[in-house]
Amino acid sequence: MPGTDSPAPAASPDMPPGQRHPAIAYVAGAAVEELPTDLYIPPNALEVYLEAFEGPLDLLLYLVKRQNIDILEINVAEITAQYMAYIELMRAGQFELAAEYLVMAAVLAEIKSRILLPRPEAAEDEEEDPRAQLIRRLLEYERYKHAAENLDGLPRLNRELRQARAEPPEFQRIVPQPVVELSDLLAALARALREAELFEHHHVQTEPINPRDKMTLLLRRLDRQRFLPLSAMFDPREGRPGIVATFLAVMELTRNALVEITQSEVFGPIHLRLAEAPLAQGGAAP
Amino acid sequence: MSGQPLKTIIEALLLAADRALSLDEIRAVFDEEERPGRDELREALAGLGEDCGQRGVELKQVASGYRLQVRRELAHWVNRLWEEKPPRYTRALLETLALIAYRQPATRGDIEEVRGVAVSTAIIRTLLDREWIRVAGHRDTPGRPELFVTTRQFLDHFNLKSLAELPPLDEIGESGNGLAADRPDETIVELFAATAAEAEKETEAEVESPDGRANDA
Amino acid sequence: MSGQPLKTIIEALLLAADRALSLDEIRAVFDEEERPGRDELREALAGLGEDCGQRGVELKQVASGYRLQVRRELAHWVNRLWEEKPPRYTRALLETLALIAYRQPATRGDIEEVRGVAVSTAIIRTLLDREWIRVAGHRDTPGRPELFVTTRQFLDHFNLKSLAELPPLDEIGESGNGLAADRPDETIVELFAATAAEAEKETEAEVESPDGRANDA
Repeated sequence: MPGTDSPAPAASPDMPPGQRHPAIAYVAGAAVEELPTDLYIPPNALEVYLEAFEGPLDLLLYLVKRQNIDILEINVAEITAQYMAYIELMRAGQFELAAEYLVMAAVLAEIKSRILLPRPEAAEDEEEDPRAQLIRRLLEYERYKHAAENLDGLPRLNRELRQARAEPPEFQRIVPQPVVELSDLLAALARALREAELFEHHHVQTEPINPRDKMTLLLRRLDRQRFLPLSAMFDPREGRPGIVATFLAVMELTRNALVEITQSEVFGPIHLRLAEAPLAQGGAAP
Repeated sequence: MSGQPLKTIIEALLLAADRALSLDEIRAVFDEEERPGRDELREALAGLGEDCGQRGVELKQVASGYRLQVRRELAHWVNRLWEEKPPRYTRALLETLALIAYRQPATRGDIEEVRGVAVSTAIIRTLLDREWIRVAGHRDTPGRPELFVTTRQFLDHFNLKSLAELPPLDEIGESGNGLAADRPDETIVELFAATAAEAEKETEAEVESPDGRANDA
Repeated sequence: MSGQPLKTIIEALLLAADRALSLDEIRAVFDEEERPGRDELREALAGLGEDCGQRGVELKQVASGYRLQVRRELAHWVNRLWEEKPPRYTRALLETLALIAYRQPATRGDIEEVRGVAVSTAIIRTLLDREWIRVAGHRDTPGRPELFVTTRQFLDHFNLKSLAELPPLDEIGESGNGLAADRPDETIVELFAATAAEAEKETEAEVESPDGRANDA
């Protein structure tokens, strides 16, 4: 198996000294004489215990570290057995939490099975060591686990550091006056004049426009379209008298609660619509 | 845990606390075995107060204890931190102002005729408050409407020496529109400049202009 | 209105503001005719920083500008002023934050891939609420997942001037198998710092900031 030729790590510090039992297992060439005692967790404590882990990778990392072996030398069989023991215990309790752990167990089992299967020499080079991917993930996770610890170690506002502040002097509210540029003023004038011009140019003599007729017309349009911008009500060809008449008509309809005026935002377009329940008032029927 | 001068610890406490701290509150943060006596503390506070000499803050004893506060002499700059953004004038206000500037003297009716909508009282109020326009008299027509003209403050704000410096109308807007390309009628302007100067002298007696400049265009 | 040393004014501003101030925010409080240049200001700030030497506070430059803060050596005493302990964050939150900080822009999927567990919505919510992260856009993959980046507030809170000041990531594996220890990719970081600055300006434009000034460090 690749990787087994690296130097054997020191024996687990968890192992009680002086006790010499026949080895029950060999991990990376070193004899393990006793099951690490920290691996057994009473089932009722497991739920709490697992919550201390940030996920299956975290647990796996813990198990690997507990064995005190180089992460690059994971004995997948050993680890899988330990891992499965955890899952076994967990299944009784929290299945939801178990899901991600089960996926990892499946990954471990797959790796284990692939290691057990004899492989032709030729395939060795092409196929990646089945453990490599797992090891990469573990290493990657470990990096960010450390990064999180480092982040937590940074001095932080309201923990090690406090914003220094002193009582400010008596506050006087200063509201500056709006600043207007001459160009703003000229633009406004140009706009006003342009709009005025629109009126002036169509100074055609028309029949006097009757607000009553306008009201009928407006209601008919609103009945058809329900919701119209106010601007659509004005007909520039009618000039100012027409606009005034339309405006009066809108006001009259609103006063009679036949039409509602809405504006969704300040300076936004103004819309008209038929009132929800038009009152049966004379002359309003389309 | 010690090794920090008492004065330094006190300074840190006062700058972190955001309120005045009493002697007892200060003493309470020390472990029992290093807790300073009240006299020792007062001495350290006096030392801190002296240190502040050239600094932006001063130590002040108020009813509830001691606090560090920004010196009053620095209020000018500090208050600027909270200065509000200048509000913006509405399009309607600017149009009204522009029409008064070019058509003065103008009544509300004159402005409404061009803009096609009523001129709100709020706009006229704002322009009067800002001292950009003033009432120069009343037109001799029914209702005797007020005649508005612009003021010297208006010219100052727009950095103009006189109304004659306003760009001629035909240069305004892309549509060299049909309205007579004119500057405000010079004779009327002069007429009003004369009465305006007088009126403004009166105004100055009442309302000190913000920058105190009193020169004539 | 002058006659106060620049250093003193700056100290007063930083202590009154109760937050970090950018160079431009500091400059904005001066009247135009006495407004210091950026270099002059930096020099005065350096002087202020030196003055702090023996004092309870230090001058620190963080992402949004300069601030005066109580030295961490004094936290032992200062924290006693508050009953409640400073908040502790869970490992899950810190790991999520670390992944976003070092890998930004990162999606939930990116984080889950490394951590091997689902990222809880509560954690993302907390980080967004604290304004330590924000959504910078969407990745152009199925589902268009949100791309998270860290904010200036995150840097401020963790006492950092820029992402480049984050502690470097570990070498991958003790046996150093190829992957170089790296900080977050600087180009990406810069790119996002730029868009972040813009986005923050936009936010300021939409939500009128209380002081109304767009600040740049």
